[in-house]
Amino acid sequence: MTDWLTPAEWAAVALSLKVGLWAIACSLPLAIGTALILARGRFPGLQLLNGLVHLPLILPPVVTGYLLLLTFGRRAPVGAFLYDVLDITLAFRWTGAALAAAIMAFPLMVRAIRLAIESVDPRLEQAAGTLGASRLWVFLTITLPLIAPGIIAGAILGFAKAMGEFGATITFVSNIPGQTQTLPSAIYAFLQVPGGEASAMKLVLVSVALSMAALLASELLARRATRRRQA
Amino acid sequence: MTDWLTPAEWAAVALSLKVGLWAIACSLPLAIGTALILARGRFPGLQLLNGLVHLPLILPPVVTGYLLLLTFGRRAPVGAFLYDVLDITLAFRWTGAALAAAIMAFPLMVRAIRLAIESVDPRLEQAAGTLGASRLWVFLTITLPLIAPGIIAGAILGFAKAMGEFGATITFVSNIPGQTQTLPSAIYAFLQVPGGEASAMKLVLVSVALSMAALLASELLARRATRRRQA
Amino acid sequence: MSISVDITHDFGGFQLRAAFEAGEGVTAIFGRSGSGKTTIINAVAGLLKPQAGRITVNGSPLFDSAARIDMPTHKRRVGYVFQDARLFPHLTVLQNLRYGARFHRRPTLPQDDIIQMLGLAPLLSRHPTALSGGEKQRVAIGRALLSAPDLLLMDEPLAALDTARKDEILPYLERLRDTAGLPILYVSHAMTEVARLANTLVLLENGAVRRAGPLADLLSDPDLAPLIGLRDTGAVLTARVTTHHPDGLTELACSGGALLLPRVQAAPGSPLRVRIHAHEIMLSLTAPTGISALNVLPVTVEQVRMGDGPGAIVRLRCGQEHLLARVTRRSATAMGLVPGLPCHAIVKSVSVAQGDVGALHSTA
Amino acid sequence: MSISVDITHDFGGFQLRAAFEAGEGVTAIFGRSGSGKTTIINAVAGLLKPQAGRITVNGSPLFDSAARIDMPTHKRRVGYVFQDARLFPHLTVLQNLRYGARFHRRPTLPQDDIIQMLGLAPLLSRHPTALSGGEKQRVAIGRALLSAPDLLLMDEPLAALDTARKDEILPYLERLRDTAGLPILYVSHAMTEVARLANTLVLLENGAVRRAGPLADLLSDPDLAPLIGLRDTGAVLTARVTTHHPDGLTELACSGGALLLPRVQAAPGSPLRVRIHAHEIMLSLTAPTGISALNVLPVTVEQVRMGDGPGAIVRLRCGQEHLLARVTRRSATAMGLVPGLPCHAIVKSVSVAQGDVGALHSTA
Amino acid sequence: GNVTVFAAASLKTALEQVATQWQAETGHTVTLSFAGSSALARQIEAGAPADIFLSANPGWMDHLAAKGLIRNDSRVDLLGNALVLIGPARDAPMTLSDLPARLGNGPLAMALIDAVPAGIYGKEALMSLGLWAAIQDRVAQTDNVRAALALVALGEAPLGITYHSDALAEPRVAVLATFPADSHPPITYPAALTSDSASPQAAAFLAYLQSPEASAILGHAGFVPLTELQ
Ligand SMILES: Nc1ncnc2c1ncn2[C@@H]1O[C@H](COP(=O)(O)OP(=O)(O)OP(=O)(O)O)[C@@H](O)[C@H]1O
Ligand SMILES: Nc1ncnc2c1ncn2[C@@H]1O[C@H](COP(=O)(O)OP(=O)(O)OP(=O)(O)O)[C@@H](O)[C@H]1O
Ligand code: MOO
Ligand SMILES: [Mg+2]
Ligand SMILES: [Mg+2]
Repeated sequence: MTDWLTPAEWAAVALSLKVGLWAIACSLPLAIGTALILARGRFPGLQLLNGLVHLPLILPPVVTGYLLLLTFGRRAPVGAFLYDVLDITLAFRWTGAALAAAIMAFPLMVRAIRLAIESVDPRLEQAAGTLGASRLWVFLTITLPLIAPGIIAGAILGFAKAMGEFGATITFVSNIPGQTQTLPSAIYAFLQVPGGEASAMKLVLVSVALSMAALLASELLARRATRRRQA
Repeated sequence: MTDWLTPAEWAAVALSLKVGLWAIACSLPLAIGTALILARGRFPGLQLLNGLVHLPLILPPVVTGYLLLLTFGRRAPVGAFLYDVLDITLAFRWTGAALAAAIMAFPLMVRAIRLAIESVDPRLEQAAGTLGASRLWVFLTITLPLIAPGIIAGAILGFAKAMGEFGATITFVSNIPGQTQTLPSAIYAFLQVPGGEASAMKLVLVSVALSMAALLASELLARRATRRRQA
Repeated sequence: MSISVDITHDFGGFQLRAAFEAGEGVTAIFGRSGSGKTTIINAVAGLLKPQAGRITVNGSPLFDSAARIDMPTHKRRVGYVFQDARLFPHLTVLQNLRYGARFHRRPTLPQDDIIQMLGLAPLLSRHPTALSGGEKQRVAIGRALLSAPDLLLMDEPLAALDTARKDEILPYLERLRDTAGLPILYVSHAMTEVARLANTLVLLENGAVRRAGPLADLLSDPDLAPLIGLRDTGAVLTARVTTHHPDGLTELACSGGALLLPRVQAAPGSPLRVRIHAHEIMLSLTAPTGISALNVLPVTVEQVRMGDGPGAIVRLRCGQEHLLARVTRRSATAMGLVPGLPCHAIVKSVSVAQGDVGALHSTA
Repeated sequence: MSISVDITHDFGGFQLRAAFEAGEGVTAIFGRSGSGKTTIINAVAGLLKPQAGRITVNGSPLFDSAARIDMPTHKRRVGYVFQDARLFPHLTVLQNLRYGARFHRRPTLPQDDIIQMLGLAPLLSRHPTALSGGEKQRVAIGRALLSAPDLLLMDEPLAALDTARKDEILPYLERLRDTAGLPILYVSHAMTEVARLANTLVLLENGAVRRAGPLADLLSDPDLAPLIGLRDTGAVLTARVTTHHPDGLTELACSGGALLLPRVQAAPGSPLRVRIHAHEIMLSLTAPTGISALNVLPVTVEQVRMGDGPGAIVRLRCGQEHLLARVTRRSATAMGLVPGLPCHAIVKSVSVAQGDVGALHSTA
Repeated sequence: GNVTVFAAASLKTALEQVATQWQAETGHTVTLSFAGSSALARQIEAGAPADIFLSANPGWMDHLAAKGLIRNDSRVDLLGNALVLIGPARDAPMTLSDLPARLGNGPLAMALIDAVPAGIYGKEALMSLGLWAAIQDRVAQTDNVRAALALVALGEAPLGITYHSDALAEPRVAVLATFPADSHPPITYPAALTSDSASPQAAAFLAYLQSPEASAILGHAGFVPLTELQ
C-alpha cells in the first residue's frame, strides 16, 4: 500500500489535504463576513467589493498566481511587511499554497453563503430582536444555523477547488516537493513529460477519492443540519 | 480605440464572449435539471451523480482537458459519434471551447441552483398542487421563479469561470486564433515571454471589464427578481 | 356527493384514527387545538399520506392504502384554504387569484363577484408581503374559490377576519354550498360559523372522532355540550320567512310558532336555519307581558341535564324540533322544571345574531 | 407606566395617522382587517420605522423622528407575539421558549407555569414544523412571555385557539396585567377578549384613530356601537364578590344592585369587571316573576338611539354606571322607552360568559 | 546539504534520475521544482529559494541576468535539443517539403508559436523552409510541447512539431523528419546559479550536471549535452 505511491507522492497527498483544510478553515469566516456584507450591505462601494471577490474566478489562474507573487512575494510590499513585522512567510511555503487555494476558492464560498443568507426569512431575525438579542447574537443564533447548509456547500466547493487548483499555486509558490508540491502540481509535472500519464492518473484517482469522501461527508452534514428542522 | 487591441486580440475578445455565453446558455437548463435531481431526488446513485458533477472542480483543468480529448476528440468514441452521426465537430472548434467552459462552470452553476431549490418552501408547491397544477407546471410557475436569484447567481458564476478558464480549453481545443483562441489563452501566451506582462495586463483588463459588466447586470436582474417579491 | 374518510396515521406521540362519512353540503370538523383537524384535511388533499385507510369521494377512492391508490394532489380537484395563507410571494394578488384558472373545466364562480365580496379590488396589483394578515387570508380564500374545485377544504378560513368581514363572507359560502352544490370540509373553532354552515358535524377529540352526524342532532344533544363548549351550545331551528314588517323585523314560521327577528335578507318563503344559543333562552312558567322580548314560544321540557357546575341544560320540544336552554340549577329548582312541564321560551329578537341566521339547503 | 404613540406612515395607498395615549394595563387596538393594527405595533417594536412621529414609553422616546432617535428593537425590551407565530425552525420548542432567557434581567415568570398554562409540556422537544397551527401560536405566546419584557405586544394572539384554551390563557394575561404590572398592547378582533382585558381601547378605522379612551366609556357609548359591531356592543360593570353560594352561583355587588353569576374564581371582596352584552339584556316595565333569569336590576333609561335598522340601543343608568341594551324599535315603541323612564333590566345568569368576567385592576 | 533546482518541466524525468544518482554518490539532497520557465524565472525574481535555475530557453535566463539575479560566471548552455516533425507511430519518414500535403485539412500540433520556445523555434523553422504561409491557418497551438505531443499521440492531429526528446519517449508517435539545425535559432537549455544561492553544494551539483554520468542520462532522454567537463 505504501509502495503504491512514492514518498514524494505521499507528501503531496498530505500537503494537499493540509493546504485544502487550512485554506477553507481560515477563509471561511472571512467568506461568511463578505457574504453577509454583499447580501445585506447598502453602501456605494458594494459592487466594487463584489467584483473583487469574483476576480479570482474571472482571471486565468496564472494571472492570479502572478498577481499573488507581485503582492505577497518576499520582495513585494505586502509580503515583506508580513515577513518583517509578523514573521509570516507565504512565498514558496505551504502557507502560500493555502493562500492561493483560499483565494481561488473564495468566490465560490462567498456565493454559496450569500445565496443562503438571502433566503433567510428576515422576519425570524426580527423576532429574535424583539426577544432582546443584539444583532450579533441574532446572527450567531439564528442566521448562522439557518445558513449552515449554505456554509457547508461553500466549504465543500472551496475544498474541491483547493484540491484541484493548480495554475495559481504553481505560479505563486512553485512546485517544491514536500513544501509546495500539491497533488495538482505533481499531476501537472507528470503530464509535462512523455509517458507520465499513468503516474498522473494514479494521483488523479487519489485526489478524486479524497474529494469524494469530503463531498459525501458534507452531504451528510448538510442533511443533518436540514433534517433537524423538518423532522 | 480599435487600435488599442490588435485584430487578433479583438477576435479573442469576441470569441471569449461567444464561448462564455453559449456555454452558459446551453448548460443552464441541464444545470437546473441536475440541481433539481440532486436537491429532490432519492435514489441510490445520487451521490455518484453528485460526485460526477463536482469532478471538473476537483481535477486540475489540464486533466479535465485531457479527459475531454479522450472522450470528445475526433478519434474518440463520443467525438466520432457526434461527428459521424450528428455532424457536430468539437475538436479545434469554438464549440469545443464552449463545451470545456460549460463543463468547468457546471459544478458552480449546479451548486448555486441547488442551494436555491433547497430553500424553496415546499408548502408553496403543495399549495399550487391543490390548485390543480401538475408537478411540471408547479415547477415552471412556482419553483422556477422562486429560484431565479439562484439561477442568476449560477449563471454569473459560470460565465465568470468561462471567461477565466484556460487549462482545460487549451488542452482540449488548443489555441487557433479566431477559432479557439480565447482571452485567457492569449493572456497566457503573453505571460510566457519576458516583457509580455504589459500586453497581458491589457487583455486582463478587457476580460475583467467584460465580466464586471456581466456581474453588475446579474446583480440588477437578481435584485429585480427579489424586489418584486418584497415591495 | 359524499365523502368518506377512514384513516389512521401515527406521528409518534399523536395518533389519528379518523372515520366519518359526510354527505352533501358542509362538513365541519370541530375540535381543540392539536386534535388532528389539519391532519385530516391534509390527508384529503393528498398532502399527507396516511399510514393506512381509505378516502373516497362519491365512492371513488382518492386514497386507499390496501389498493395502493394515492391520487396526486393536483388531480384531486380540491380547493384548499390553508391555515397559513401560503400565497405565492412572487405573484401579485391578481396572479395569485388566477393561478388555478388555467386548470378550470368550468369557471363556475364569477371572478369579479369574489373579488368584490372579499374586498380585494384595491389590492390586486400588490404582492403578498404588502398585505395585512387578514388581507392575506382573504386572498387565500379567493384563490381557492376561483380554482373551481370539486371539493373545498377550509382550515379556519375566517379566524383572522373581523366580524363584519366574516358576515360578508359567510353568505357567500352558503351560496356555494346551496347553489353550486360544492361540498366543503370546514375546520373551525368558531361554533357560530359551524352552526351556520354545517350540515354534518364531526367532533374530534385527541385524534379520534368523538361523534359525527347531522348538525341539528349533535347540537341539540345536551350530552355534547361540554365538548362543544357551554357558551357555544345551542340548537338550530328550521324556519321559513313569512313576512317582512315595515319596522325592519322579519317574521319567520317554525314548527313551534312564529319568530320575529331583525331583518333577514331572504325572500318570503325561503327556508332558513336559525341558531338559538342555549344561554340566550329564558324560560317562564307564564306568558310574560311588558317586556322587550318579542318572541315567546310555547315549549315542553323534555330533559334536564344538571352539570357539575351551577348550570343545567334543558332540552325543550318546540313544535317538531328541539331547543336547548341553559339556566342555573337554582332557577331550574325554583321553577320546578321536570320532563313534561309546559312553559314558555323567551328569545329576544336582537339576541339572534345575523351570523346565527343562515340560508338552509333543502337537504339539511 | 404609559405609552404614547403619535406616528404617521405612508404605504402608498394606505396612510396611517395614529395618535393615542395608553396608561397602565392593557391597551386594545381594535379595527377591521387592514386598518393598520399590525403596522402600529410593528412601529412600537422598532420593526417598522414610521416616516414621522414619536413613540414614548414612560416619557422616554423609543422613536422620535424630529430628534432622530430610533432605538434598536433589541433594546426596546418588548415581547412580541406575532400574528404569524414566527418560531425559529431550527430550535426545539423548549429552545424557542428559552431564547429570550439569556437577556433577562429578572426571570419574573416561572417557566414551568407558562409551559403548563399553555399545555406545552408534551411538545418541548419537537421542532416547530411538527406543531399544529394553534400549538405554534401557544409557543409564540410562551416565548414572548418568557423573555421578561417591559412591554408586551400581542397581535391576535388567541385567534388560532379554541375557546377552552382561550379561557385558560386569559386569566394569565390578567395576572400579568395586574400583578406584574406589565403594560400590554393587544390587537384583537374579538371584543370578548378586548372587553375582558383592556383598560384603554383604541378604535382604528382605515389607518386613523377614530376614538381612544377608557374601555368603559367607549363601550357604553351607543354612538360607537356600529364601529364595534352590534353583536359586540355591551357595557362593562365593575363589581365586587360578596358571597359564593353552595349551589355554585356567585353573588356580586355592583352599584346598581346584586348580580348572581355562575361560579366566579375570585375570593370574596375581589373587584371584578363584568361585561354584559347589549343584546342579552331584556327590559321589562314591571318586575317579572316565574322566569329563569335570576338578575333583575332596576335601571333608568338615559338615551334611546334608534339605528337605521330595526334595532335601538338604549343607554341605561344602573347605579353609578351604565348599561347598554339592544332592543327592537318595535319593543322600544311598544314599551314607550323614553329618557327618564324607570324599568328593569333582566340578565340571565348564564348569559354572562366566563370569558366576560375578568379580574379588575384597581386603576381601571 | 541541500540544493534546490528550479527546472523547466520538460526535464522532469531525466533530471530526477540525475539527482537520484548524485544523492547516492554524495549523500547530499536535491530538491527539484518543475514548472514553466516563465513561472520559475518570475519566482526567482520574487526571491524564490532556488540555488540553480535550469531554463528551457535563453530568454528567461537573459531576463534574470539583466536583473543581476544569476551569477553570470556560472551560466552554461547545458543542453541542446533537436526539433522534429512527428506523426503516428506507423507513418513512414518523409521530407519536410511534403508537410503541407501530408497535413491535408488536419491541424499541425505545435506549442504556442509566440510564447512557448518549441513553438517559437518551430515557426522560425517553418518560415525559413518557406512552409509557414502554406500551413499557418492549420496550426493548433498548445500551452506546452507535451500537449502537442498528446494531440498527435491521440490521433487528433496528423502531424506535430516537438523536441526530439519528447518524441522519443512516446511510443505512439514516430519521428518523421528532423528540422535542420540552421532552420531555427539554436535550441539551448541554459543553467546558472542564482545570486541568492547560499548552498555550498549548488556549484557542485551544477558541475555534476555537466559530468559524463549526467550527460549519459540526459543524452539517453533525447537531449544533447552541450558541455562535458573533463
Ligand atoms: N409593505 C406594504 N406596502 C403597501 N401596503 C401595505 C404594506 N404593509 C401593509 N400595507 C397595508 O397597510 C394596511 C394596514 O396593514 P396592517 O398589517 O397594519 O393591518 P391590520 O390592521 O394588522 O390588519 P389584519 O387584521 O388584517 O392583520 C393594509 O391595508 C395593508 O394592505
Ligand atoms: N410532523 C409531525 N410530527 C409530530 N407530530 C405532529 C406532526 N404534525 C402534527 N403533529 C401533531 O399532530 C397533532 C394534530 O395536528 P393538527 O395540525 O392536525 O392539529 P389541528 O387540529 O389542526 O390543531 P390546530 O387547531 O392547533 O391547528 C398535534 O398534536 C401535532 O402536534
Ligand atoms: O481556475 Mo482553474 O482553470 O480550475 O485552476
Ligand atoms: Mg390546524
Ligand atoms: Mg395584522
